Amino acid sequence: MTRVQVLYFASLRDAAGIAQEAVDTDAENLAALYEDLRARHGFVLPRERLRVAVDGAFATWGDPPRAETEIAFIPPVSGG
Amino acid sequence: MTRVQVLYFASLRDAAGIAQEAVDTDAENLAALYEDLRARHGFVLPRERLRVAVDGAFATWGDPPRAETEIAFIPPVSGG
Amino acid sequence: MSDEFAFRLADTPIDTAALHAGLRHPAAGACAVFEGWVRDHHQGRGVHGLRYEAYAALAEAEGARIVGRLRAEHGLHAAVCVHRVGDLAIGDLAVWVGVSASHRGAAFDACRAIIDAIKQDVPIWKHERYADGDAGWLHPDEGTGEGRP
Amino acid sequence: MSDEFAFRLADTPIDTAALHAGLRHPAAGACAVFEGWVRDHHQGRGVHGLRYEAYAALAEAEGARIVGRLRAEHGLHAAVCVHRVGDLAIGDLAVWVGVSASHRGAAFDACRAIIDAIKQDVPIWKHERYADGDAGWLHPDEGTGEGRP
Repeated sequence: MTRVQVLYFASLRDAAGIAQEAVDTDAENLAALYEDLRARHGFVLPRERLRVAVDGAFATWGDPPRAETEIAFIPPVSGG
Repeated sequence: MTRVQVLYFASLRDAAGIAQEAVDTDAENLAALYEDLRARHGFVLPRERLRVAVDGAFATWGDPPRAETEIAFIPPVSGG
Repeated sequence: MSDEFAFRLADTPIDTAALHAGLRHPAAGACAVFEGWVRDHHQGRGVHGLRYEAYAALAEAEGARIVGRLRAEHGLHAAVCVHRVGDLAIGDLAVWVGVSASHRGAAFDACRAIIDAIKQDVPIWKHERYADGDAGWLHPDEGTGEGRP
Repeated sequence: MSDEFAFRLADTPIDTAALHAGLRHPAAGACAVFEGWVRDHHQGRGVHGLRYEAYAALAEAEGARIVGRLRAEHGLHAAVCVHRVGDLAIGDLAVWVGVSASHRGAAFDACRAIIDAIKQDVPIWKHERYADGDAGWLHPDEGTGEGRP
Protein backbone atom coordinates (compact mmCIF):
# COMPACT_ATOMS: atom_id res chain seq x y z
CA MET A 1 0.00 0.00 0.00
CA THR A 2 1.09 3.52 -0.80
CA ARG A 3 0.10 6.44 1.41
CA VAL A 4 -0.80 9.69 -0.38
CA GLN A 5 -2.51 12.94 0.58
CA VAL A 6 -5.58 13.70 -1.55
CA LEU A 7 -7.02 17.22 -1.93
CA TYR A 8 -10.62 17.92 -2.88
CA PHE A 9 -11.93 21.18 -4.33
CA ALA A 10 -15.29 22.72 -5.16
CA SER A 11 -18.03 20.12 -5.76
CA LEU A 12 -15.67 17.24 -4.97
CA ARG A 13 -14.98 18.72 -1.55
CA ASP A 14 -18.70 19.22 -0.93
CA ALA A 15 -19.40 15.60 -1.94
CA ALA A 16 -16.54 14.16 0.13
CA GLY A 17 -17.34 16.42 3.08
CA ILE A 18 -13.61 16.99 3.57
CA ALA A 19 -10.95 19.10 1.90
CA GLN A 20 -8.12 16.61 2.34
CA GLU A 21 -7.49 13.06 3.47
CA ALA A 22 -4.66 10.55 3.77
CA VAL A 23 -5.34 7.54 1.57
CA ASP A 24 -3.59 4.14 1.57
CA THR A 25 -3.95 2.83 -1.94
CA ASP A 26 -2.84 -0.05 -4.12
CA ALA A 27 -4.28 1.54 -7.28
CA GLU A 28 -1.93 1.03 -10.20
CA ASN A 29 -2.32 4.60 -11.43
CA LEU A 30 -4.04 7.90 -10.68
CA ALA A 31 -7.02 7.00 -12.84
CA ALA A 32 -7.72 3.89 -10.76
CA LEU A 33 -7.22 5.89 -7.57
CA TYR A 34 -9.88 8.36 -8.69
CA GLU A 35 -12.33 5.57 -9.49
CA ASP A 36 -11.81 4.09 -6.00
CA LEU A 37 -12.40 7.46 -4.36
CA ARG A 38 -15.33 8.22 -6.62
CA ALA A 39 -17.02 5.01 -5.48
CA ARG A 40 -16.24 5.77 -1.83
CA HIS A 41 -17.48 9.38 -1.86
CA GLY A 42 -20.15 9.21 -4.56
CA PHE A 43 -18.55 11.80 -6.84
CA VAL A 44 -20.80 12.69 -9.77
CA LEU A 45 -18.05 13.97 -12.06
CA PRO A 46 -16.64 11.31 -14.40
CA ARG A 47 -12.86 11.14 -14.65
CA GLU A 48 -12.98 12.31 -18.27
CA ARG A 49 -14.03 15.77 -17.06
CA LEU A 50 -11.19 16.11 -14.55
CA ARG A 51 -7.48 16.75 -14.61
CA VAL A 52 -5.06 15.47 -12.02
CA ALA A 53 -2.14 17.20 -10.33
CA VAL A 54 0.67 15.85 -8.16
CA ASP A 55 2.57 18.10 -5.77
CA GLY A 56 1.23 21.28 -7.37
CA ALA A 57 1.90 20.39 -11.02
CA PHE A 58 -0.39 18.85 -13.61
CA ALA A 59 0.23 15.11 -14.02
CA THR A 60 -1.11 12.32 -16.22
CA TRP A 61 -3.67 9.73 -15.27
CA GLY A 62 -1.33 6.84 -16.09
CA ASP A 63 1.21 7.89 -13.44
CA PRO A 64 1.37 5.56 -10.42
CA PRO A 65 0.64 7.06 -7.00
CA ARG A 66 3.94 7.80 -5.28
CA ALA A 67 4.31 7.69 -1.51
CA GLU A 68 3.91 10.92 0.44
CA THR A 69 2.83 12.96 -2.59
CA GLU A 70 -0.09 15.39 -2.64
CA ILE A 71 -2.66 14.46 -5.27
CA ALA A 72 -5.43 16.81 -6.43
CA PHE A 73 -8.32 16.00 -8.70
CA ILE A 74 -9.20 19.16 -10.63
CA PRO A 75 -12.87 19.61 -11.61
CA PRO A 76 -13.65 21.81 -14.63
CA VAL A 77 -12.47 25.28 -13.67
CA SER A 78 -14.64 28.40 -13.63
CA GLY A 79 -12.42 31.34 -12.72
CA GLY A 80 -12.37 34.64 -14.55
CA MET B 1 -18.73 84.81 -56.59
CA THR B 2 -19.58 82.90 -53.44
CA ARG B 3 -17.99 83.80 -50.11
CA VAL B 4 -17.04 80.88 -47.85
CA GLN B 5 -14.90 80.44 -44.75
CA VAL B 6 -12.12 77.89 -45.20
CA LEU B 7 -10.42 76.13 -42.26
CA TYR B 8 -6.92 74.63 -42.45
CA PHE B 9 -5.54 71.99 -40.11
CA ALA B 10 -2.20 70.32 -39.46
CA SER B 11 0.15 70.41 -42.46
CA LEU B 12 -2.33 72.41 -44.52
CA ARG B 13 -2.36 75.13 -41.88
CA ASP B 14 1.42 75.14 -41.73
CA ALA B 15 1.61 75.45 -45.54
CA ALA B 16 -1.04 78.17 -45.74
CA GLY B 17 0.40 80.02 -42.76
CA ILE B 18 -3.14 80.65 -41.52
CA ALA B 19 -5.81 78.59 -39.76
CA GLN B 20 -8.77 80.18 -41.52
CA GLU B 21 -9.56 82.58 -44.34
CA ALA B 22 -12.55 84.04 -46.16
CA VAL B 23 -12.49 83.03 -49.83
CA ASP B 24 -14.54 84.41 -52.72
CA THR B 25 -14.83 81.58 -55.19
CA ASP B 26 -16.52 80.71 -58.45
CA ALA B 27 -15.42 77.06 -58.27
CA GLU B 28 -18.20 74.77 -59.41
CA ASN B 29 -17.63 72.30 -56.57
CA LEU B 30 -15.52 71.65 -53.50
CA ALA B 31 -12.98 69.65 -55.49
CA ALA B 32 -12.31 72.63 -57.77
CA LEU B 33 -12.13 74.92 -54.75
CA TYR B 34 -9.44 72.74 -53.21
CA GLU B 35 -7.43 72.74 -56.43
CA ASP B 36 -7.57 76.57 -56.54
CA LEU B 37 -6.41 76.83 -52.93
CA ARG B 38 -3.79 74.15 -53.42
CA ALA B 39 -2.28 76.19 -56.24
CA ARG B 40 -2.43 79.39 -54.19
CA HIS B 41 -0.85 77.94 -51.01
CA GLY B 42 1.35 75.22 -52.46
CA PHE B 43 -0.29 72.34 -50.62
CA VAL B 44 1.59 69.08 -51.12
CA LEU B 45 -1.33 66.77 -50.34
CA PRO B 46 -3.33 65.72 -53.41
CA ARG B 47 -7.09 65.91 -53.12
CA GLU B 48 -7.38 62.12 -53.27
CA ARG B 49 -5.84 61.90 -49.80
CA LEU B 50 -8.24 64.39 -48.22
CA ARG B 51 -11.84 64.48 -47.10
CA VAL B 52 -13.96 67.58 -47.08
CA ALA B 53 -16.42 68.82 -44.47
CA VAL B 54 -19.02 71.61 -44.57
CA ASP B 55 -20.33 73.21 -41.39
CA GLY B 56 -18.91 70.46 -39.19
CA ALA B 57 -20.19 67.45 -41.15
CA PHE B 58 -18.47 65.37 -43.79
CA ALA B 59 -19.50 66.39 -47.33
CA THR B 60 -18.78 65.21 -50.85
CA TRP B 61 -16.36 66.76 -53.31
CA GLY B 62 -19.06 67.28 -55.93
CA ASP B 63 -21.09 69.62 -53.71
CA PRO B 64 -21.05 73.27 -54.81
CA PRO B 65 -19.67 75.84 -52.35
CA ARG B 66 -22.60 77.48 -50.59
CA ALA B 67 -22.43 81.06 -49.35
CA GLU B 68 -21.44 81.68 -45.72
CA THR B 69 -20.62 78.03 -45.04
CA GLU B 70 -17.50 76.81 -43.20
CA ILE B 71 -15.45 74.45 -45.34
CA ALA B 72 -12.67 72.26 -43.95
CA PHE B 73 -10.21 70.14 -45.90
CA ILE B 74 -9.34 67.14 -43.76
CA PRO B 75 -5.83 65.71 -44.20
CA PRO B 76 -5.28 62.04 -43.32
CA VAL B 77 -5.96 61.80 -39.59
CA SER B 78 -3.50 60.50 -36.99
CA GLY B 79 -5.26 60.52 -33.64
CA GLY B 80 -5.25 57.64 -31.17
CA MET C 1 -24.76 57.46 -19.92
CA SER C 2 -26.21 59.33 -22.86
CA ASP C 3 -24.44 59.34 -26.18
CA GLU C 4 -23.78 63.07 -25.94
CA PHE C 5 -21.02 62.17 -23.46
CA ALA C 6 -19.76 59.13 -25.36
CA PHE C 7 -16.83 61.03 -26.89
CA ARG C 8 -14.99 64.08 -25.68
CA LEU C 9 -11.85 66.04 -26.45
CA ALA C 10 -9.82 67.11 -23.41
CA ASP C 11 -7.13 69.77 -23.19
CA THR C 12 -6.11 68.67 -19.68
CA PRO C 13 -5.16 65.25 -18.27
CA ILE C 14 -7.96 62.70 -18.49
CA ASP C 15 -9.65 61.69 -15.20
CA THR C 16 -9.75 57.97 -15.88
CA ALA C 17 -11.17 57.06 -12.45
CA ALA C 18 -14.33 59.05 -13.12
CA LEU C 19 -14.68 57.58 -16.60
CA HIS C 20 -14.19 54.06 -15.27
CA ALA C 21 -16.83 54.60 -12.57
CA GLY C 22 -19.26 55.60 -15.31
CA LEU C 23 -18.98 52.14 -16.88
CA ARG C 24 -20.41 50.30 -13.88
CA HIS C 25 -23.64 48.35 -14.35
CA PRO C 26 -24.99 45.43 -12.29
CA ALA C 27 -25.50 43.32 -15.41
CA ALA C 28 -21.96 43.95 -16.67
CA GLY C 29 -19.55 41.04 -16.25
CA ALA C 30 -16.76 42.42 -18.40
CA CYS C 31 -14.95 45.72 -18.76
CA ALA C 32 -12.32 46.38 -21.41
CA VAL C 33 -10.16 49.49 -21.43
CA PHE C 34 -7.70 50.70 -24.02
CA GLU C 35 -5.20 53.44 -23.34
CA GLY C 36 -3.00 55.03 -25.97
CA TRP C 37 0.22 56.32 -24.43
CA VAL C 38 2.79 58.65 -25.98
CA ARG C 39 5.71 56.36 -26.76
CA ASP C 40 9.33 57.28 -27.28
CA HIS C 41 9.61 55.91 -30.80
CA HIS C 42 7.79 55.96 -34.14
CA GLN C 43 8.83 53.89 -37.13
CA GLY C 44 12.35 53.58 -35.77
CA ARG C 45 12.84 57.26 -34.87
CA GLY C 46 13.19 58.54 -31.35
CA VAL C 47 10.29 60.77 -30.28
CA HIS C 48 10.65 63.53 -27.66
CA GLY C 49 7.03 64.67 -27.45
CA LEU C 50 4.00 65.49 -29.48
CA ARG C 51 0.99 67.68 -29.94
CA TYR C 52 -2.53 66.72 -30.94
CA GLU C 53 -4.77 69.09 -32.81
CA ALA C 54 -8.44 68.48 -33.66
CA TYR C 55 -11.21 69.94 -35.76
CA ALA C 56 -13.27 70.01 -32.60
CA ALA C 57 -16.83 70.32 -33.92
CA LEU C 58 -16.44 67.50 -36.42
CA ALA C 59 -14.28 65.35 -34.11
CA GLU C 60 -16.86 65.43 -31.34
CA ALA C 61 -19.74 64.67 -33.69
CA GLU C 62 -17.88 61.87 -35.45
CA GLY C 63 -16.53 60.42 -32.19
CA ALA C 64 -19.99 60.33 -30.63
CA ARG C 65 -21.39 58.70 -33.76
CA ILE C 66 -18.71 55.98 -33.67
CA VAL C 67 -19.07 55.19 -29.97
CA GLY C 68 -22.86 55.23 -30.16
CA ARG C 69 -22.92 52.94 -33.19
CA LEU C 70 -20.55 50.36 -31.68
CA ARG C 71 -22.27 50.52 -28.32
CA ALA C 72 -25.52 49.54 -30.03
CA GLU C 73 -23.95 46.94 -32.33
CA HIS C 74 -22.27 45.10 -29.45
CA GLY C 75 -25.05 45.53 -26.89
CA LEU C 76 -22.77 47.34 -24.46
CA HIS C 77 -23.92 48.61 -21.09
CA ALA C 78 -21.69 51.67 -21.40
CA ALA C 79 -18.95 53.03 -23.65
CA VAL C 80 -16.89 56.19 -23.58
CA CYS C 81 -13.83 57.62 -25.30
CA VAL C 82 -11.81 60.72 -24.42
CA HIS C 83 -8.95 62.02 -26.58
CA ARG C 84 -6.35 64.57 -25.51
CA VAL C 85 -5.46 67.64 -27.55
CA GLY C 86 -2.47 69.92 -26.98
CA ASP C 87 1.10 69.15 -25.92
CA LEU C 88 1.92 65.73 -24.49
CA ALA C 89 5.12 64.19 -23.12
CA ILE C 90 6.40 60.61 -23.32
CA GLY C 91 4.22 58.37 -21.17
CA ASP C 92 1.24 60.70 -21.19
CA LEU C 93 -2.22 59.30 -21.77
CA ALA C 94 -3.36 60.34 -25.26
CA VAL C 95 -6.64 58.46 -25.59
CA TRP C 96 -8.81 56.38 -23.25
CA VAL C 97 -11.54 53.98 -24.38
CA GLY C 98 -13.63 52.06 -21.85
CA VAL C 99 -16.61 49.76 -22.34
CA SER C 100 -18.68 47.41 -20.21
CA ALA C 101 -20.68 44.43 -21.45
CA SER C 102 -22.31 41.32 -20.10
CA HIS C 103 -19.57 39.10 -21.53
CA ARG C 104 -15.92 39.57 -22.43
CA GLY C 105 -16.17 38.84 -26.15
CA ALA C 106 -18.36 41.87 -26.77
CA ALA C 107 -16.23 44.02 -24.48
CA PHE C 108 -12.98 43.25 -26.29
CA ASP C 109 -14.49 43.45 -29.77
CA ALA C 110 -16.22 46.76 -29.13
CA CYS C 111 -13.27 48.39 -27.37
CA ARG C 112 -10.99 47.52 -30.26
CA ALA C 113 -13.52 48.55 -32.90
CA ILE C 114 -13.94 51.92 -31.19
CA ILE C 115 -10.24 52.78 -31.11
CA ASP C 116 -9.80 51.50 -34.68
CA ALA C 117 -12.63 53.71 -35.93
CA ILE C 118 -11.46 56.72 -33.91
CA LYS C 119 -8.01 56.42 -35.47
CA GLN C 120 -9.51 55.98 -38.92
CA ASP C 121 -12.17 58.66 -39.03
CA VAL C 122 -11.97 61.30 -36.30
CA PRO C 123 -10.25 64.53 -37.42
CA ILE C 124 -7.36 64.62 -34.96
CA TRP C 125 -3.76 65.07 -36.07
CA LYS C 126 -0.50 64.25 -34.36
CA HIS C 127 2.58 66.48 -34.60
CA GLU C 128 5.72 64.67 -33.45
CA ARG C 129 9.05 66.12 -32.35
CA TYR C 130 11.92 63.76 -33.06
CA ALA C 131 15.17 63.12 -31.24
CA ASP C 132 17.10 64.27 -34.32
CA GLY C 133 15.53 67.76 -34.11
CA ASP C 134 13.05 67.22 -36.94
CA ALA C 135 9.32 67.55 -36.41
CA GLY C 136 6.21 67.06 -38.49
CA TRP C 137 2.58 66.19 -38.90
CA LEU C 138 1.59 62.57 -39.33
CA HIS C 139 -0.67 62.05 -42.32
CA PRO C 140 -0.84 58.28 -42.75
CA ASP C 141 -1.17 56.89 -46.25
CA GLU C 142 -4.51 55.14 -45.65
CA GLY C 143 -6.50 58.02 -47.13
CA THR C 144 -10.00 57.06 -48.17
CA GLY C 145 -9.83 58.92 -51.48
CA GLU C 146 -13.35 60.25 -51.35
CA GLY C 147 -15.05 62.81 -49.19
CA ARG C 148 -16.81 60.28 -47.02
CA PRO C 149 -16.33 56.54 -46.57
CA MET D 1 8.38 43.23 -13.67
CA SER D 2 9.60 39.69 -13.14
CA ASP D 3 7.39 36.77 -14.05
CA GLU D 4 7.14 35.70 -10.41
CA PHE D 5 4.71 38.60 -9.98
CA ALA D 6 2.89 38.07 -13.26
CA PHE D 7 -0.01 36.26 -11.61
CA ARG D 8 -1.36 36.47 -8.09
CA LEU D 9 -4.36 35.38 -6.07
CA ALA D 10 -5.80 38.02 -3.75
CA ASP D 11 -8.16 37.52 -0.82
CA THR D 12 -8.77 41.28 -0.47
CA PRO D 13 -9.86 43.91 -3.04
CA ILE D 14 -7.37 44.35 -5.89
CA ASP D 15 -5.34 47.59 -5.93
CA THR D 16 -5.71 48.30 -9.63
CA ALA D 17 -3.90 51.65 -9.51
CA ALA D 18 -0.71 50.00 -8.35
CA LEU D 19 -1.00 47.26 -10.96
CA HIS D 20 -1.64 49.82 -13.69
CA ALA D 21 1.40 51.85 -12.64
CA GLY D 22 3.50 48.72 -13.01
CA LEU D 23 2.65 48.53 -16.72
CA ARG D 24 4.31 51.83 -17.59
CA HIS D 25 7.24 51.78 -20.02
CA PRO D 26 8.57 54.60 -22.23
CA ALA D 27 8.40 52.41 -25.34
CA ALA D 28 4.80 51.38 -24.67
CA GLY D 29 2.20 53.06 -26.87
CA ALA D 30 -0.72 50.83 -25.93
CA CYS D 31 -2.22 49.50 -22.73
CA ALA D 32 -5.13 47.06 -22.66
CA VAL D 33 -6.94 46.15 -19.47
CA PHE D 34 -9.62 43.55 -18.88
CA GLU D 35 -11.72 43.44 -15.74
CA GLY D 36 -14.10 40.65 -14.85
CA TRP D 37 -16.92 41.92 -12.66
CA VAL D 38 -19.44 39.92 -10.66
CA ARG D 39 -22.65 40.31 -12.64
CA ASP D 40 -26.20 39.86 -11.43
CA HIS D 41 -27.13 37.10 -13.88
CA HIS D 42 -25.80 33.81 -15.24
CA GLN D 43 -27.47 31.88 -18.04
CA GLY D 44 -30.77 33.59 -17.35
CA ARG D 45 -30.75 33.16 -13.56
CA GLY D 46 -30.48 36.01 -11.09
CA VAL D 47 -27.24 35.91 -9.09
CA HIS D 48 -26.93 37.38 -5.58
CA GLY D 49 -23.23 36.81 -4.98
CA LEU D 50 -20.45 34.33 -5.36
CA ARG D 51 -17.33 32.80 -3.90
CA TYR D 52 -14.11 31.87 -5.65
CA GLU D 53 -11.92 29.07 -4.41
CA ALA D 54 -8.50 28.13 -5.80
CA TYR D 55 -5.93 25.40 -5.55
CA ALA D 56 -3.44 28.10 -4.70
CA ALA D 57 -0.10 26.41 -5.38
CA LEU D 58 -1.13 25.15 -8.81
CA ALA D 59 -3.14 28.26 -9.70
CA GLU D 60 -0.19 30.55 -9.07
CA ALA D 61 2.24 28.36 -10.98
CA GLU D 62 -0.14 27.93 -13.91
CA GLY D 63 -1.15 31.60 -13.94
CA ALA D 64 2.48 32.74 -13.97
CA ARG D 65 3.25 30.28 -16.77
CA ILE D 66 0.34 31.61 -18.89
CA VAL D 67 1.15 35.28 -18.40
CA GLY D 68 4.87 34.73 -18.97
CA ARG D 69 4.27 32.74 -22.14
CA LEU D 70 1.88 35.29 -23.68
CA ARG D 71 4.08 38.19 -22.63
CA ALA D 72 6.94 36.62 -24.59
CA GLU D 73 4.80 35.58 -27.57
CA HIS D 74 3.37 39.08 -28.03
CA GLY D 75 6.53 41.02 -27.17
CA LEU D 76 4.81 42.86 -24.32
CA HIS D 77 6.57 45.40 -22.16
CA ALA D 78 4.62 44.24 -19.10
CA ALA D 79 1.74 41.93 -18.21
CA VAL D 80 0.03 41.08 -14.96
CA CYS D 81 -3.09 39.26 -13.78
CA VAL D 82 -4.63 39.17 -10.31
CA HIS D 83 -7.62 36.97 -9.44
CA ARG D 84 -9.76 37.31 -6.33
CA VAL D 85 -10.64 34.41 -4.04
CA GLY D 86 -13.27 34.41 -1.30
CA ASP D 87 -16.71 36.02 -1.14
CA LEU D 88 -17.67 38.68 -3.71
CA ALA D 89 -20.77 40.82 -4.20
CA ILE D 90 -22.43 42.04 -7.40
CA GLY D 91 -20.19 44.62 -9.07
CA ASP D 92 -17.01 43.48 -7.32
CA LEU D 93 -13.84 43.09 -9.33
CA ALA D 94 -13.11 39.36 -9.72
CA VAL D 95 -10.12 39.41 -12.06
CA TRP D 96 -7.84 42.11 -13.49
CA VAL D 97 -5.57 41.66 -16.51
CA GLY D 98 -3.33 44.49 -17.72
CA VAL D 99 -0.71 44.55 -20.46
CA SER D 100 1.40 47.18 -22.21
CA ALA D 101 2.90 46.90 -25.68
CA SER D 102 4.39 49.10 -28.35
CA HIS D 103 1.24 48.85 -30.49
CA ARG D 104 -2.42 48.22 -29.85
CA GLY D 105 -2.79 45.00 -31.84
CA ALA D 106 -0.41 43.12 -29.56
CA ALA D 107 -1.95 44.68 -26.47
CA PHE D 108 -5.50 43.60 -27.34
CA ASP D 109 -4.49 40.15 -28.57
CA ALA D 110 -2.37 39.38 -25.53
CA CYS D 111 -4.86 40.71 -22.99
CA ARG D 112 -7.60 38.57 -24.45
CA ALA D 113 -5.39 35.49 -24.76
CA ILE D 114 -4.40 35.83 -21.11
CA ILE D 115 -7.94 35.96 -19.75
CA ASP D 116 -9.02 33.17 -22.09
CA ALA D 117 -6.18 30.92 -20.88
CA ILE D 118 -6.74 31.84 -17.23
CA LYS D 119 -10.39 30.85 -17.55
CA GLN D 120 -9.46 27.64 -19.35
CA ASP D 121 -6.59 26.31 -17.29
CA VAL D 122 -6.13 27.93 -13.88
CA PRO D 123 -7.65 25.89 -11.02
CA ILE D 124 -10.13 28.42 -9.66
CA TRP D 125 -13.79 27.59 -9.09
CA LYS D 126 -16.85 29.79 -8.81
CA HIS D 127 -19.68 29.07 -6.39
CA GLU D 128 -22.79 31.10 -7.21
CA ARG D 129 -25.76 31.94 -5.00
CA TYR D 130 -28.93 32.41 -7.04
CA ALA D 131 -31.93 34.65 -6.54
CA ASP D 132 -34.16 31.56 -6.24
CA GLY D 133 -32.25 30.36 -3.15
CA ASP D 134 -30.27 27.67 -4.98
CA ALA D 135 -26.47 27.68 -5.04
CA GLY D 136 -23.76 25.62 -6.65
CA TRP D 137 -20.32 25.18 -8.12
CA LEU D 138 -19.78 25.99 -11.76
CA HIS D 139 -18.04 23.19 -13.62
CA PRO D 140 -18.32 24.11 -17.29
CA ASP D 141 -18.63 21.32 -19.83
CA GLU D 142 -15.44 22.18 -21.73
CA GLY D 143 -13.39 19.54 -19.88
CA THR D 144 -10.18 18.62 -21.65
CA GLY D 145 -10.59 14.89 -21.06
CA GLU D 146 -6.95 14.24 -20.28
CA GLY D 147 -4.73 15.15 -17.38
CA ARG D 148 -2.95 17.89 -19.27
CA PRO D 149 -3.64 19.57 -22.59
